[in-house]
Amino acid sequence: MKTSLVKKTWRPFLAIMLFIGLWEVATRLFSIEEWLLPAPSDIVMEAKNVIPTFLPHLGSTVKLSVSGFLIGTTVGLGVATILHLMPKVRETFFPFIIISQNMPIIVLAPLLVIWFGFNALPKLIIITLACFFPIAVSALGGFTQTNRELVHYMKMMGASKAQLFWKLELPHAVPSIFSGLKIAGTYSVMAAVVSEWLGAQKGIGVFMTLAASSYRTSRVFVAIIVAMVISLAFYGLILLLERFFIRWQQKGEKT
Amino acid sequence: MKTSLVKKTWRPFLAIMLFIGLWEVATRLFSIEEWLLPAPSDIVMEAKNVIPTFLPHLGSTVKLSVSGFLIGTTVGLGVATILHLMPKVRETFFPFIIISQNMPIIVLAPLLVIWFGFNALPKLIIITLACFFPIAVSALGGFTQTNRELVHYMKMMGASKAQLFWKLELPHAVPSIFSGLKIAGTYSVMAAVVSEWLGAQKGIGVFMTLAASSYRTSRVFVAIIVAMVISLAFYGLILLLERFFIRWQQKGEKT
Amino acid sequence: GQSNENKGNNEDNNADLTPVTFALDWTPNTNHTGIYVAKEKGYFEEQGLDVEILLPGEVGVNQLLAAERADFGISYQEGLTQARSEGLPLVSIAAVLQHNTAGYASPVEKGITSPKDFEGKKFGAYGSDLEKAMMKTLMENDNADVEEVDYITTGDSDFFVAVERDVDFSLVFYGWTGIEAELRGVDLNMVYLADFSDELDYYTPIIATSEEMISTDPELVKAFTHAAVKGYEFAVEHPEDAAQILIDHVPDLDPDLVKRSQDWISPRYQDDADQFGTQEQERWQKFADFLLEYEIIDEPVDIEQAFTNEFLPKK
Amino acid sequence: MLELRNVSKSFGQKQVLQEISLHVANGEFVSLIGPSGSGKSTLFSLIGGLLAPDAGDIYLNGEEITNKRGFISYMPQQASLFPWRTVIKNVLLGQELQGKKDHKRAEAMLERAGLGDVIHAYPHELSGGMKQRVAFIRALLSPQSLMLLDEPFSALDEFTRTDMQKWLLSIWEDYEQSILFITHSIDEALFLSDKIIILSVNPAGIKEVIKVPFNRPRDGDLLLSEEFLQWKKKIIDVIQV
Amino acid sequence: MLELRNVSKSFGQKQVLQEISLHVANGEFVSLIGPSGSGKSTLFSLIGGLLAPDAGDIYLNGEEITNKRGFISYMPQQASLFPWRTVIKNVLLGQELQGKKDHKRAEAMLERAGLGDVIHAYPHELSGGMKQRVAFIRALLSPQSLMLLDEPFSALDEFTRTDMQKWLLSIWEDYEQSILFITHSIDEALFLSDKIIILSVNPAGIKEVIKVPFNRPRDGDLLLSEEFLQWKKKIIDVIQV
Ligand SMILES: Nc1ncnc2c1ncn2[C@@H]1O[C@H](COP(=O)(O)OP(=O)(O)OP(=O)(O)O)[C@@H](O)[C@H]1O
Ligand SMILES: Nc1ncnc2c1ncn2[C@@H]1O[C@H](COP(=O)(O)OP(=O)(O)OP(=O)(O)O)[C@@H](O)[C@H]1O
Ligand SMILES: [Mg+2]
Ligand SMILES: [Mg+2]
Repeated sequence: MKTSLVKKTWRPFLAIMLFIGLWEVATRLFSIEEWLLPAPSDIVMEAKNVIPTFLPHLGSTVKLSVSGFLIGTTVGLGVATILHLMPKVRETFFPFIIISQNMPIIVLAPLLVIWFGFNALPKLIIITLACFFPIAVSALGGFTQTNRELVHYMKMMGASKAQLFWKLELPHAVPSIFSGLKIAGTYSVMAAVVSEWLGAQKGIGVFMTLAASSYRTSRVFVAIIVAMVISLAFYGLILLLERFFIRWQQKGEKT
Repeated sequence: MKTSLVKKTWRPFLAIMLFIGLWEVATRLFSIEEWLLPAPSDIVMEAKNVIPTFLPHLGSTVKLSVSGFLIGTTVGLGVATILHLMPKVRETFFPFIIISQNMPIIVLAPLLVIWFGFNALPKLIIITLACFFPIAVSALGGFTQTNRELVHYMKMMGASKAQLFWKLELPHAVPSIFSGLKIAGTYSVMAAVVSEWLGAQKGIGVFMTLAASSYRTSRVFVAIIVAMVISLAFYGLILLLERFFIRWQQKGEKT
Repeated sequence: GQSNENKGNNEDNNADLTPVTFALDWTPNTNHTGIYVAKEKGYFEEQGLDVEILLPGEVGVNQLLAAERADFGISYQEGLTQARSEGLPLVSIAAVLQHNTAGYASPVEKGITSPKDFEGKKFGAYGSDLEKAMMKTLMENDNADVEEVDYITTGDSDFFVAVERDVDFSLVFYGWTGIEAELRGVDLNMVYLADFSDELDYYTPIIATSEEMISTDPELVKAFTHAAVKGYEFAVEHPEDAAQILIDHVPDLDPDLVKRSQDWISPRYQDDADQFGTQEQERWQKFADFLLEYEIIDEPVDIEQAFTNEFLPKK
Repeated sequence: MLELRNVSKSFGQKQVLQEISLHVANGEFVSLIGPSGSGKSTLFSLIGGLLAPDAGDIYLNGEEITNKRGFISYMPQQASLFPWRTVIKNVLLGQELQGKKDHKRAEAMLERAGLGDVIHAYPHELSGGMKQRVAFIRALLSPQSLMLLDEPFSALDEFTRTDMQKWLLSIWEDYEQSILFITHSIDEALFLSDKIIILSVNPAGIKEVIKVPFNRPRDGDLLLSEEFLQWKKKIIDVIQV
Repeated sequence: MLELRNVSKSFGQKQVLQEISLHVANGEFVSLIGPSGSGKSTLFSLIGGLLAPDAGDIYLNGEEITNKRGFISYMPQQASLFPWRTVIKNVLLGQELQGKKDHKRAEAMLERAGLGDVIHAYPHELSGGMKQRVAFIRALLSPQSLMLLDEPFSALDEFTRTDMQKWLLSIWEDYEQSILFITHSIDEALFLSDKIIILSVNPAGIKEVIKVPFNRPRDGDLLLSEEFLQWKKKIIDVIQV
């Protein structure tokens, strides 16, 4: 287990190290100003200073993105299920779902804050909006592409719509759903950061704007890199879950 | 053809009409101020006044989002193909792809502007970044879930990696790829609007921020609604393409 | 403003205080120092207020005030005038800076020292009509042709990025961006709006509230204004202590920038006025006329209702 | 128990079934024989309620079940196992749909069909014949009283096949189910059925219905008897007309 | 032409093939018979280069092809048609992989196999037997000189089957390909092959190799001859040992 983890991760690790190295050299070579693009070493230095004040921001954003992602997943799967099982509802409401992806934050923000106040709710709504869509689309795609022979069998056996869904269409869509989860998971952190611009006391987004407005670029980068790391961690977690859920695909597949 | 189009669209059309009706009634009933949430009738009035000045903005954004979407699709499919055919490259570079989705615009913007100036390129980069990811993830998902019996046949017949890809994996992934295209297509308009905040002479994004900064909410809504309509049109187009490409799935499927 | 209702405060020491929310216009900066001082020094508490400071981010402060999601906030005359013309019931109750500190900044090597020099140069624009109107006025006053200026819309890019690439000059507030340039050792030429046109010497920033607030609880408005003014007056007299208070409250800001900015800005709060916060009707009127003339607002604004000095402490 | 009255079905222009009428009595074992592509599987889809006939009605125990589902147990021509379920879980699927699972019996049956080793394997680890046996057991385990089997033994070698045939007979005799059975093997049809229905082609109609006179229980020797060969010749003659 | 030397293969703990050695000469027609699940399809995967043997080597025309692909034409046990391709396009796939398409010949062959009507149909519109015939023609059209056929006729009724067998023989005689043929029907093996290889089970080894003495060309009468029945009995005996 341990060795296989090392085996799986040394490549990307090396690549990232190389990338950071190149970046460091480039900033020094072309003497790029720190306020424009800080060198990795500057960022590390800054990170050291800033960690104690940064931690609460971090915690707040992680909480926000995890809850948003979970809500988004639930909503996305729920929406996909409803739209799949009720074709008329799908026809009728699909345009609204697309519309929901085209609400710019500058419009949504005042409305949400005015309706729901300065608390977590408007932020969760924004993250949910960002997360649910890829999941819903991928899940719907998976549901409709179910193997027709298996559908034939189920229908011949008199499976009810619910049985068809739970026993065949849903498990069949699992790989597609994971495609959607990966996309949504990746977005959730960024969506949380953006949602914090709606007015928050804490969070990576707040930290980032404060740093940006006082022109502390290294600090901005500390925030970004942390956001990236969280995002990668999310992605990794979803990958692990995927392995677990569709392990039947891997088994005996070592030709 | 014509009647079937009417048949397919009357439901969402009715729903949207109803929604607009409700909105109108609600704004009047609760006498919501126009600067907060304008009634549909206000928006229509404003639209009439503003159309001549608005058209060039519209054209610019459509051009931007279409080009960005096309580039994003190409990049997304290219990336997915490379990552699929070269597992080591995938392992090594996947983290960078996730990272690319976590670059907030406030950081990216100055860098892009410094490197590429105030022209179309940085905007295209931003739209591409937004579009390529869902396509790449969905396509990769589709490639790896190819029916194992068909893979078995192709390999037994000595199909080369390229043949396996072009004749089996790619066509098999078409439905998944369309899931990705739908997500990306929906995002492309919003991404174009956001990218215009990086400095543009024209565009819905420019129009929208200017309207917002002078508190002309009706005008902001005109812009949003236009963005939504474009987005829906995009989605519809992709849906038509999908019908065309996977028509073998529909044929004789009228049980 | 000793309203006695308890709005469920959980901290025991301020159980009888009236909760008040105050929205900033942007991230905290030296324009806001007085508010932080009043909070830190207990001036608000003296007036029976428990003030919470909100960072509304992308949510416009004027909308928040108009929708009564915040009680008071930092606004600016150009925004408030436009907002009023669109029907947002806002009132300015104090000017934070007596004179407009906005101006066209450019690195010295560009040689831009007066509006005349704008000709043939590239202006990093936000893209609004107001901006064009201001430049036009300024250049006409200096007998220059506004058509000769090259507009480059820079969107969200900050000043330093813009001048690094393609752009020669841009509109900034000296008290923050200019000070940052000093810290970086970038020498700037400034062409202040107020120096070249009376009508553009508008008040920015200001402290604003809603008409609703004023009519339902004028005492509260008065209490708030008094405490805030006291806070700014402290900042005028003790720039260093005031800066430290801001830094303590918002440790994520750059302390050097805050300190130098505070030094620069403290004498400018009150400036030539007889008291902190006073606003002159003439200046409001001139600017409103200017906006109307350039069709930036469609409806004339009743200046009488847009601002008031009524809540300032009487000296 | 099952009755089809003048059932017809076309796909687009192509008529596949023309005025098919047939009857399966309670506890009867009926085989369907007909050329490849004649419409046997289509007939099953009609009985199962998956397709609606263009004309004609279908009755089960006197009730009309045209285009209604859930009355039959079914083994499809393609094994159609769920790739994410192990063998045992696949086999229990038919029961799951009706609500009561009988794990013990399923295991015993798998054992009996020579699949004891692969109870927890996934379908892609099975050979073609093993998959078919799994699908067969899945159908056997479903509780409905009418069973439609579409070529259950086509992928089996002759010995496994005879073995499975005998086993099927023994189960059928115990449980008194009715069976409608598609096969390509005349031997198989003769050995198993009470009645053989021979289909013509293009479009498929009923060419002849042959009552099989052999007594039950039947054993392997029957296959080698002179009488059996006579009947086989007769059927071949009917088909070749 | 094809030679296997001591080929063994296990899946995990389970040994499937043990020291299989066999030989197919140029232009020879060899059948493989063995119980369901014995390892016949696995053997094909080894020859096709899809699996690597745990031990042993495979040679084609003297060259080692162990774990190398692209030397054989293949018809899988499951039809494995591409659902998004029409029948004609599916049939041409084998040729596409080698670069030269022969549309005319493909159409003629489909016609000959009774699939003339469905040339432009999609696989899901075909019956089970029709799919199998399509897969069969796809293999026939591939240009390689060794053909591996995995139960090509199992889903066909007896008449279509005999018809296809005769057709296969005629094509094979014209083109001088070598054929390795998996079947469950002893009749079929005897009628078609030069040599029958009988596999034992658990793990599969070669039980016996039987040379079939009948002259070519063979016709339908052979099936009813006394000599044929004798050989059939002999093979049954071998298998049942
Ligand atoms: N969905 C469909 N669309 C169009 N034609 C179809 C469809 N399904 C079946 N057919 C046609 O109906 C005919 C009968 O098919 P069916 O599957 O019932 O044959 P069958 O008797 O089961 O043959 P086999 O023994 O080969 O399985 C065939 O000619 C087939 O092409
Ligand atoms: N991928 C795999 N993983 C594990 N076991 C496998 C795998 N593929 C095949 N087997 C096992 O190998 C044995 C032989 O399988 P194979 O498909 O070669 O049989 P076969 O002789 O073709 O049988 P049939 O006549 O039923 O098709 C079976 O017991 C099967 O369970
Ligand atoms: Mg069939
Ligand atoms: Mg096999």
